[in-house]
Amino acid sequence: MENNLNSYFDKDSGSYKLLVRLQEVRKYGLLIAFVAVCLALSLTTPRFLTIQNLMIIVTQVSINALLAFGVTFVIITGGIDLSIGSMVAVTGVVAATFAHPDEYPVIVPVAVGLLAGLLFGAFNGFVVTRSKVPPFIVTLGTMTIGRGLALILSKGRPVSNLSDSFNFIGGGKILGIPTLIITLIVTFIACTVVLRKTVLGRYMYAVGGNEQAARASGIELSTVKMIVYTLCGGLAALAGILLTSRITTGQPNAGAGFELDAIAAAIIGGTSTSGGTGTMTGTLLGALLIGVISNGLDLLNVTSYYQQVVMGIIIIGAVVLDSVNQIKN
Amino acid sequence: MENNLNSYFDKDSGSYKLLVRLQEVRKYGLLIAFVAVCLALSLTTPRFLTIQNLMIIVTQVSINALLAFGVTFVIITGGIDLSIGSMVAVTGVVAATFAHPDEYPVIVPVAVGLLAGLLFGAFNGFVVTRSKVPPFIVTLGTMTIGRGLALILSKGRPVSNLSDSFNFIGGGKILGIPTLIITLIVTFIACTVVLRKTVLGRYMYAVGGNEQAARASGIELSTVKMIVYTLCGGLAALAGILLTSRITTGQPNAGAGFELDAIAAAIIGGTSTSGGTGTMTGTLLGALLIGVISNGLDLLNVTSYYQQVVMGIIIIGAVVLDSVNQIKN
Amino acid sequence: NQSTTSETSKNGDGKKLVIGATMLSMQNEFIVNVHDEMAKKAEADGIDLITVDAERSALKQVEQVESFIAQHVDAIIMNPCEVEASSPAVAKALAAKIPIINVNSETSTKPSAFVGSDDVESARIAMKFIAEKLGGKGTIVMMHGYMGQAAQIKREQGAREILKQYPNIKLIAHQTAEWDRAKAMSLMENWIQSYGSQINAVFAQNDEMGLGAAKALADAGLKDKVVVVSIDAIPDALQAVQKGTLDATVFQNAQQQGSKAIETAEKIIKGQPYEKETLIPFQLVTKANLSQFMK
Amino acid sequence: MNSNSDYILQVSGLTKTFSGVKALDQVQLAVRKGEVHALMGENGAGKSTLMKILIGLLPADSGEIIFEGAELTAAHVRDVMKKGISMIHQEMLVVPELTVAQNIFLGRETKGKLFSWLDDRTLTKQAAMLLREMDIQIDPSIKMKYLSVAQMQMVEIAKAISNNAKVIIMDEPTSALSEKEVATLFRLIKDLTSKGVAIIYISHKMEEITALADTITVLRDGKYIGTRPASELDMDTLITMMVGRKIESLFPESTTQRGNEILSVKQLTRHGQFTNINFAVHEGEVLGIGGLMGAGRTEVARTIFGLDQPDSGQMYIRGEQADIRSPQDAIRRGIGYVSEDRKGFGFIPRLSVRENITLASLPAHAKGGLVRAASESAVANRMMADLRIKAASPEQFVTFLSGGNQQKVVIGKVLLSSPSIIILDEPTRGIDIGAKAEIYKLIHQLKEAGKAVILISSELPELLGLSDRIVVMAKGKQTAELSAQEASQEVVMHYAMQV
Ligand SMILES: Nc1ncnc2c1ncn2[C@@H]1O[C@H](COP(=O)(O)OP(=O)(O)OP(=O)(O)O)[C@@H](O)[C@H]1O
Ligand SMILES: Nc1ncnc2c1ncn2[C@@H]1O[C@H](COP(=O)(O)OP(=O)(O)OP(=O)(O)O)[C@@H](O)[C@H]1O
Ligand SMILES: [Mg+2]
Ligand SMILES: [Mg+2]
Repeated sequence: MENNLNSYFDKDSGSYKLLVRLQEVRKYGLLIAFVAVCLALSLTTPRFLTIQNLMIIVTQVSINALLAFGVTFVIITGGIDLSIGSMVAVTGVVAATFAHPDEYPVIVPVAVGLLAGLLFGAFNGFVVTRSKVPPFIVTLGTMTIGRGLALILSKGRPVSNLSDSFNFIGGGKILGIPTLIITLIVTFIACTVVLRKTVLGRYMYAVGGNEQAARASGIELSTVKMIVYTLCGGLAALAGILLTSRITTGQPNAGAGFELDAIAAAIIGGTSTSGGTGTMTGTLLGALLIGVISNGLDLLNVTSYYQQVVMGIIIIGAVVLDSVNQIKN
Repeated sequence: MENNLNSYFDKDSGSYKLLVRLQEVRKYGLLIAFVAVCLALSLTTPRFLTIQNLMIIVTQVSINALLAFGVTFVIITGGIDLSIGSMVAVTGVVAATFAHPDEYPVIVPVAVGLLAGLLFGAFNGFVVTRSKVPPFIVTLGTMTIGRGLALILSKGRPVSNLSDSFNFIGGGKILGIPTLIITLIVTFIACTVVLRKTVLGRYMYAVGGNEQAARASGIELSTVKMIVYTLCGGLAALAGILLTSRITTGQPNAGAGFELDAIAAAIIGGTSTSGGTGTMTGTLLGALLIGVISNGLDLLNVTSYYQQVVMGIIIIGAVVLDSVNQIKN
Repeated sequence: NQSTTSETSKNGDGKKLVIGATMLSMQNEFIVNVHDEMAKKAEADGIDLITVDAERSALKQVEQVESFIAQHVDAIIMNPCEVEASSPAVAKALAAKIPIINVNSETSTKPSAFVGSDDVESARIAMKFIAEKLGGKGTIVMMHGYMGQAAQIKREQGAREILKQYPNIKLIAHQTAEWDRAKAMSLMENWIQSYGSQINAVFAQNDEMGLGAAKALADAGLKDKVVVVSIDAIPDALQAVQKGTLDATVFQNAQQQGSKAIETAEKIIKGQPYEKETLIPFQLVTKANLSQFMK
Repeated sequence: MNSNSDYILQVSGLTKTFSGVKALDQVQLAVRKGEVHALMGENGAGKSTLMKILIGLLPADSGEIIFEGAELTAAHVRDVMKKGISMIHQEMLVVPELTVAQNIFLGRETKGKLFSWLDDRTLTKQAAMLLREMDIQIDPSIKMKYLSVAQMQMVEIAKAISNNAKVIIMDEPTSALSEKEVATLFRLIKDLTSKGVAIIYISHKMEEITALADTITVLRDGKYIGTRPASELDMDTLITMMVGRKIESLFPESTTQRGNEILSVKQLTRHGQFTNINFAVHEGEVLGIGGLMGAGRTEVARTIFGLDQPDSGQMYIRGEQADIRSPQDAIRRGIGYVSEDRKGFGFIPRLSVRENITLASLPAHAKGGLVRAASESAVANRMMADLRIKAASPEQFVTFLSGGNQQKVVIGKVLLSSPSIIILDEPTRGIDIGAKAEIYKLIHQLKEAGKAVILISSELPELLGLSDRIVVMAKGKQTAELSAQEASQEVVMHYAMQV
């Protein structure tokens, strides 16, 4: 018995290593799919594997990835946020309104935009925790509300004529690297740390994994959920501000349908809609996969009708490949 | 002790009645919300409560309701189908292609359209049951694929010039009642019967309520899921054919975003995204609620931007009202 | 019948005329402009204008018209989503003896009156400009709107008509950016990767996409070498033409479309003679004639 | 061995591997008609896995199953059940949204043909008849989710029996039952065996094995240890076969004197669940709470722990009135609670053993919100060693542990939140004899360390063996408070049945 137990604890034992490897394999499955797609593209078009093109892909992916990070937090706790696309629009319009040249310093539109996103997210969290309404409905409601707000605030017209310093945020380069990529990397690291290294992150998994057990362990469910939705709002605001800056306009209809892309990235990355599992690395990989496919199809000049078909097939295919590698149950 | 248990058994005891009533209250909550909205509208606009307007509402609701019925089946088994909007487009285009005047009898486009929907749905079911890919991703993929297919089949152009008999299917009236309303009623009854009166319906609840328990009871999970997705495809095809007939055109971009409305109707109607619960009556009520609000806001001439805000608030509000009435766990 | 009784009642006791309007999309800047002009004109003439947003769905539009009919409005103005799919709405209104005026674009079923312009023409104008600018020779790319929508189909048709006349202009790629500026930017970035300096001109089916393409080109330092032309002449696009980032756009007169639509509706209701078809011409906007379009 | 015809079911050479870990290794089993064949072994020995393979829920890697002389290997659940094997599952497999009758006949409605009509009225009638025959008083038309755990378990039993099976597998059928239902079940088993039905019976409760078993097969760590007639096995030999070592006396003698009062409840009431509950616990004392199923003991515990709010009455901690509104309040005030429903309220299935163990005390291992991994791992490893938690590693998901080890993880979690009052609700439910002894020892240690322990248990020997005082509840009322001397099985049962 004792010996037996000790052998289980022996970190050098074959079975232990195997187990750890099997738990990790999920990521590898996706990684394999990702590498396969990249390889296929490198072989079919020489333009794919150039530093410049890879940089462009990451730039294009970054907005979706930021949103996907936010929604990963939410999904891990067992929730969902459909309003992220609308938050992108609201925060973008709000930021743009304060970003005209020679009005306010650039910090103002950024701060106001972020605040708007945090408030919007907090409102989602408030309704989800206070009412017994499923998050799907709450955020479907606020998605509609948010879209309406963005249109009201902008009177249905793009808010343009933004200051150069504001347009730098999402459109500039620092040492040759696009600001979007820098923001993406910094945010990715921050989100990973929150999820893996903090008490809050642990609580997210616990709440999503078994709400009752989390509660019985003294975790305040509503606090965790509030924080998570607020965080998601904040990240959506960041995405909204960057998008607005990149296209140098605050658009009331920006971000429509972004929620699906972001959720797709998270789920392709291994986050389960039933909550309790998911990693930021997976989500990033999911977002990159979508970005690479879309870039590749453009490079190969696939007709737009067929692009959609191919995109759909590859997404399903990648996740199939992923789950074949996965341990059963 | 004996007495205690027997009193549970005693169908006339107060506590038993209370318990049964509490089980039923969920529906009433939504019904109350629905009646409240209708009442408010009747008081604010005289045009609301006219036979003609009510008929219009039901007609307008019918396509969404058909889709919502289909997706209710799927959600009850614990799945989801995001591809219904695309199926509407594919089946509509397919049906329209065979519906030109003097080519085939009207049964041909209907049959071919339905077949296309059933096949599409079966494909969804096949991938969901054969791979370990979550239904969300599978149907997100087929949503994109379906949209591409619809564009390919129609070469990106609306398919028009349809026969009068085909246009009658979704645009005609029988004894003064729009065919859409008749189809809605018939389908509603059929779906209710399937769900409540057949073994299949029972298995849907079982699979969604506790997959392991269903499996341990010898229920073939994959068969039930296959049927459910196929059924959903069939209903989407019905919706697609009716829509095509109503607008006398097969449109490759028809049905975009319909999936959210349909899912919303189901969830507002009390179907839980985690599976195992839901009724067709609830879904119908959910669809009607959305329809009534949208009609009412038009009648009240609420500006479209504010309509979205109000719509969002009412949807959340209705479900809050519903869940306040609900018993806690 | 209903419309005549309401007509007498309003003529009798001075009750306000009611016009129902269903617009393609209130998230489209040009459509919002048309609508605002309609609202302005209606207000000035003391008319009640009920506006609903079809959100680009023909089905919704048909339903909205049905609803207008049930409400016995005096006239309906429809900004159609689709040529064919919005047609049942026209037929229904006419059957209910309510005048229906199409604004901005057409349906296959002839309405009581039409006010607007032909989208095919706008693309012809834009593409012709490109062809002339390139001297009838070069390679170009085209950005589509949302595939399958009327405006996308017609603008593609117009562009291709002109391209046929210039066999030395090669369309090397065409792809949808769904009317969206951000998507257009990404698409252009990818095209630059693919074709680099091969591209001589970009035709975008609306200004939003044109602006996105121009931004991507500017970021890649290619703007001077590539001609970018789009359609709609939204304020941002006019600004861009002034700055030279956009070479040309095609002006569609929202002000005239909006006010003429209301005017025609009024005439029909009051039984006055009216134009069955009011065609408002497109105009090419370049740096040269920009001043007359800037407010 | 005997000729094949004696055996209705024969298993040989069965092997099953889960992600590299051998759960079953060349296991054999032979069951005779009309016998109760007990399958024994520690938590994680592979008993449930073997049974799941038999019933067709899991595929075996290799091996052979012969049922009534015919090969049954790799058959589908439905076919296995049709052939005459049914199973009561260890983890309750019920569909909460369906009624009792619908659950009982799930998969067998009108022969299970998908497109045939349902006749719920007949199903309900049949279920009512079945339940009456079995002397189980549950309304068959009520939804499953409104039943208590015990009632659900009885429904599961009814379901398995109603299949007219020739072999019924019972995987810890009594883990949620109290004495009275256990008696009902035993009577049913006697009935069935007399009709020639074979029962494969899995349980960690030695009394039950002694009372029922004709033959006993023992597994250890996925390996077949041996099969003996029950009459030839004495308890010590059996335990040695299972555990591979000897277990000292189950209930250690206590020498501690009880100290100051820590917790007392006065007139505690929650409408519809319990009324006017009064008791106090002291440092260094184990207070037992006895009663039948549905007595409301769990509800009292939940209320003290802040999971539910009382309608009236007070709680005092060290003499001060305590207003406990949430589990956080309770934990802050030094109360710990191990729920009877470890799947529902105990652990997070997809978190590792380490993460589960430290979940309630995580802030103690964090600085500025950041978890200090080294400190966390250290306490987790220590607790795993202390409680002898058997897992492949601290990083294994708890969902993959056996029931007993899951329970230890939950106890470990509660202990790490350093409570001075510990409520243990059915702490040994589904736990093997070795682990049970360890948990008893642990309760003893807690008491010696001056903690107050509230022990809710339906196992009378355990309740009597460990408690210093026993409060008895019946139908939500407190019917007695007995000292250790006054209490005996008869006395406790007497008060538990009192109206
Ligand atoms: N799905 C699974 N994946 C991985 N390992 C598993 C799985 N199911 C069981 N195991 C492992 O197989 C071994 C046997 O488990 P099993 O449930 O059969 O034990 P048991 O004898 O029934 O224990 P208990 O008495 O606690 O119920 C254990 O080590 C367990 O961790
Ligand atoms: N069929 C039923 N319908 C509704 N409520 C019930 C039913 N059966 C029991 N209850 C309620 O649930 C409570 C019993 O719960 P539970 O069986 O968990 O009590 P317990 O004393 O903790 O028993 P256990 O010994 O199982 O732990 C009772 O107070 C009773 O009101
Ligand atoms: Mg077991
Ligand atoms: Mg209990």
